[in-house]
Amino acid sequence: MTTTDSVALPTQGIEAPRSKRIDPKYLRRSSSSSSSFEMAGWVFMRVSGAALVVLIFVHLWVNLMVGEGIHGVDFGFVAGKWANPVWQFWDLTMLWLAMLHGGNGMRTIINDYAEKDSTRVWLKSILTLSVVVIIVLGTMVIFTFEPCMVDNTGQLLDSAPAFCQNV
Amino acid sequence: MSTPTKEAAEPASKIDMKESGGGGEVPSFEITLQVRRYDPEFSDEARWDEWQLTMYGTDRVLDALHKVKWNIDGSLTFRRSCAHGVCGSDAMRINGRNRLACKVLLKDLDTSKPIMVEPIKGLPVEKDLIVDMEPFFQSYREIMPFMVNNSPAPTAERLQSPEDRERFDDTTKCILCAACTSSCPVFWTDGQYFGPAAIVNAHRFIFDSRDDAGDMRLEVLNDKEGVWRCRTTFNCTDACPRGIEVTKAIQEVKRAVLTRSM
Amino acid sequence: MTQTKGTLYKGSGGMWSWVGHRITGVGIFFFLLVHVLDTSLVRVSPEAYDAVIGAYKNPIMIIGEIGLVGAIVFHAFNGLRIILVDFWSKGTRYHKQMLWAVMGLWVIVMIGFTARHVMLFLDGWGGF
Amino acid sequence: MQVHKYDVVIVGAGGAGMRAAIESGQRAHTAVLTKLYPTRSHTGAAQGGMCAALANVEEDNWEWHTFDTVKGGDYLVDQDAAEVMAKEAIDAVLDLEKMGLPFNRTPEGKIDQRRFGGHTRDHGKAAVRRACYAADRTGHMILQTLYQNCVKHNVEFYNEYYVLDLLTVEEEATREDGSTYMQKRTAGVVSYDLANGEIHVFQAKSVVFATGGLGKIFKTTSNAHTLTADGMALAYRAGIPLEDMEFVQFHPTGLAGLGILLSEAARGEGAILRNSEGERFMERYAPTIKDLAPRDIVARSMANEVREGRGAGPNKDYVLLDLTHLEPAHIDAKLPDITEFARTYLGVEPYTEPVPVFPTCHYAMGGVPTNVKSEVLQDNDTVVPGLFAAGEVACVSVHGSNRLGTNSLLDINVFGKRAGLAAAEYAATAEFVDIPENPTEFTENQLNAMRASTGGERTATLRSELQETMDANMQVFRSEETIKEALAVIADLRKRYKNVQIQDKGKRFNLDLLEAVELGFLLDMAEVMTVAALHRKESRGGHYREDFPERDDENFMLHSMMYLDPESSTDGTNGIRADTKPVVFTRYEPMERKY
Repeated sequence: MTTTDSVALPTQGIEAPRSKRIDPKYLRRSSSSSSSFEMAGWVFMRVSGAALVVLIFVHLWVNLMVGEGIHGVDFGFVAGKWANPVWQFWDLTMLWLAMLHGGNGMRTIINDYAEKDSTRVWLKSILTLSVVVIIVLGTMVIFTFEPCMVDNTGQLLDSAPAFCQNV
Repeated sequence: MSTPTKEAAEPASKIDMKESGGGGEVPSFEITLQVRRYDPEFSDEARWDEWQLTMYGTDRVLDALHKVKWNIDGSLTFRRSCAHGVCGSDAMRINGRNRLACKVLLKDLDTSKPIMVEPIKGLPVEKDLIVDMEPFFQSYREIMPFMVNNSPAPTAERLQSPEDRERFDDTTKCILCAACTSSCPVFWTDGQYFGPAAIVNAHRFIFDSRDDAGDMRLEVLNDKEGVWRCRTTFNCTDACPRGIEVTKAIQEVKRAVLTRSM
Repeated sequence: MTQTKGTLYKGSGGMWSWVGHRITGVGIFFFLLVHVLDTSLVRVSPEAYDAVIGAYKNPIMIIGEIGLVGAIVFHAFNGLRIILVDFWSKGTRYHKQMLWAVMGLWVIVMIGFTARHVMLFLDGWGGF
Repeated sequence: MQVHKYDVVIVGAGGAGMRAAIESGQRAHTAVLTKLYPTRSHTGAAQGGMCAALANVEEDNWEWHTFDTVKGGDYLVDQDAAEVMAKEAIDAVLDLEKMGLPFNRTPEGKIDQRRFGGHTRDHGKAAVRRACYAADRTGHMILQTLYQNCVKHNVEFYNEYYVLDLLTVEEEATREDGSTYMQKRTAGVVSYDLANGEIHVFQAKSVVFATGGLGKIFKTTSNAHTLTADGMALAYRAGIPLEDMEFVQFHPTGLAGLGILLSEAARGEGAILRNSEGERFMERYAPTIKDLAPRDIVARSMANEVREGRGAGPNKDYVLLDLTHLEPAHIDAKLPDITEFARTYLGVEPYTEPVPVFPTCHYAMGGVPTNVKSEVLQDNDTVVPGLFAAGEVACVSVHGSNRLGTNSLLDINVFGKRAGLAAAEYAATAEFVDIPENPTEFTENQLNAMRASTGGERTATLRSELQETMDANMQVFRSEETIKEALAVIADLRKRYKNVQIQDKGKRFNLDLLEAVELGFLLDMAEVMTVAALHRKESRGGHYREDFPERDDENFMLHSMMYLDPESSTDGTNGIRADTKPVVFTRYEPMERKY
């Protein structure tokens, strides 16, 4: 070959196309969250999960396996349980842990499968709202529950559990 | 002195050979090979192509693919290089599982049914069995896959005890074939997760006693898309052609992140 | 590219246990929402609560309850297995055996629960 | 056509290419062009180790290493180069260790070393522990470590860019003695982007060839499918001679029938070769170091056992590698990968059964001639400014007529580093050479002709005919008759090659097209190799002529140099001019090679 005039060249080449060209789908959305939120969530799932196994198994045992089982569950049964602060605390813990555990589980599922940012935001908003509503509602129910309801004359309602007679 | 376990006694110069079994006529058999084809230059649709082939006892899936490419349809496209499981070019999905085509013997598969070959999942398919590996290598690059040692280098080697060397031996086997990452259900979803291979390569340095940048890698992997997205499905461990206990490595990194932040 | 006709990934037990964990988790979560709402009826009136709880006591719901408990028991045991995989140094090596243990325990617990639950239900049913 | 401009362009991303890239990338604007992804290169398949006289476990020094290298190469080694390599081996290993390579360790924490074929203490007295290793995946660890350091230094990679032409210009230059000659200079390379079929021109002050070997000329080979002599053929077509092409190493222990490599480390750890009678036959051929004799000797001994009817197996066509007397735990610790190969591919359990093995084409000792600075030579001593080569594609010559085990991993590190440094240094002062007019014309014409061809010949058919004839006629035993037989087949194949027709007509990842191009490289190099083998009427190292079974120092203690020259013909083959180049001696006089 012979030497001739050089081809016009760009100043310093073109960027290496295949080491930098990445499908935008794969560009990391969060540059670096730097907080340990995901780790905290991960630990919480394990700790709350282990606690929930005990809480729920006992809950199921007491509600379904002893006495008359499912037939025994009525207003009086609930009232009887919540008259005892231990059960109040039990159910309260269960409510909070279960909702947070479930809510966080749903959040990871949304993170996994919702690819569009807008979908993610929507789904997570709905999720947060429902978790908050349920937790607040449940907590209020447990704390404000009045087992021995009376009518406006002060008589115990028929449905009031038996122990109310002794109060 | 590092004598291997024991200096083997000088072996006999002659021994009685058992009539070594095996060998003999290499049996041949028929297979049906189905490959998921895709070439956007000619069609936006993927399709399944099927071939009947006569193959032999020592043939691997890669040999069947070559037989098609070389004798029947030259447009069948796949990557391969070393053909014995050390270069990591030919990870693909064989009968639904990620495998290296050069390591799966045809006789070990159920040849009464078609053998189905597809590209690995979760990475953009470029043509037939070729996928775009860039996102995979990008994750690899982000975890700083190289040794960082800030202390002044000695004139001879840096010392490392055999135990410290053994600590990360498993993860040094990685050949970056992407079989693990593309077997991970979490990676399939949105392609954001760093994936097993990146974590394995981070592990290889985090647990190397000579390295000083473990903290920075743990920081990277404590990210939203880092180790906490691992759901321990063990697909990665099953898929690894090098037998790396991938999930175990990820778990060790998780524990390291935990310990570090306590 | 169209994703037509790719095959399903043939994951191992580990993958299917994860699928099961997700599905049962989602199911339990939605039940939980309903369950808290129905329990909240105790604040409305005993009659309202009893009326709704009554719905749990018919034969179809009994099957639903067995399903629910089945989901909870699987999610619970498999969750404990995951915790062992996460925190026990040999957990990853024995994950398959632990999955078998989960299945075994699940079967035992479910036989016991179903027997007792159905018996109690039939007892109570007879009383009506 | 896109044109890129770099100070240094490195072709090939195996061990030598990436070792060069690490040096050059820190000093000059560097691009690495590779037809694969960087960690797919065949360096990764090397198993046993990398020798350096660290003396970590036994007394050793680099001078003994030099001697072993010279003797192992049957005195065809350029001794100045061997000295450079053995001396710099120590730093090469320590460099890798500092880059992070996880070598196996001694109890004191130093790099552990083991025995390897042909490496001896004090000029052949006994085997010595000189090979630094990382289990039986030393090459894998070197390849990974080098890539890791390329990532660390942000080296620019052009993955799956296939270089199809070397651009050179010729200028009149004056020698010291006042005579003038035409000097070649490098302008750059032309490459083909596999992903979309586009042609890219890379203008560069320095070009480093690190494209590896040519194993696919043979049927039974330990080499990757991608080792198709690309760099050698490109250089040859650009008018650069090829040195010592007749010398190909056949590794003794390939899995029988498949060619997949079982490392020499197996014998280093105590495995022994036996024939069908259970006899340790290497005791007859190399009484001192037996199974750890250099590869050419062991391979020939094995082939001889089979030829004399003592082969094992139903067809008596292989011998057996016996590990059964070794502790399974020891095998697992030191040789995990190769035992897996035996199990996976042959269904043989090495703990209890001997493994069928037979020699497999492994390494090209010859290649593009370079000096110790890794500069490419256009004749016996004229440098091509700006062109460098390292690794298997190059011939320094440190391997002479037979390479010692572990010296290839050493070669890529020592001369890869030298090439990277020299390329960057040259680029710092040199000016760009104007690229020739229509730089892509040759490449585009070639590719378009192939795409348009309707000749009906299949690449794979021609390739396997080539490989069959090379296996049959050019393996460990050669004679004038077999060589001529091979030449005739090659000549016929070269004619038929013009009618190769490809089926894939697309632009994206057209590997069908690439295989056809590669076949052209293979045919060219097979012809050069065969002509060189015919020309060398003696037996030396990897080249064994049954019609000339003795080494002939009087007539052949010379490197062969093969030039592409349409005007010439050698031994009846047109277009090749055979020349020779003296061997460099420093201190070792040729002796009979006994082990």
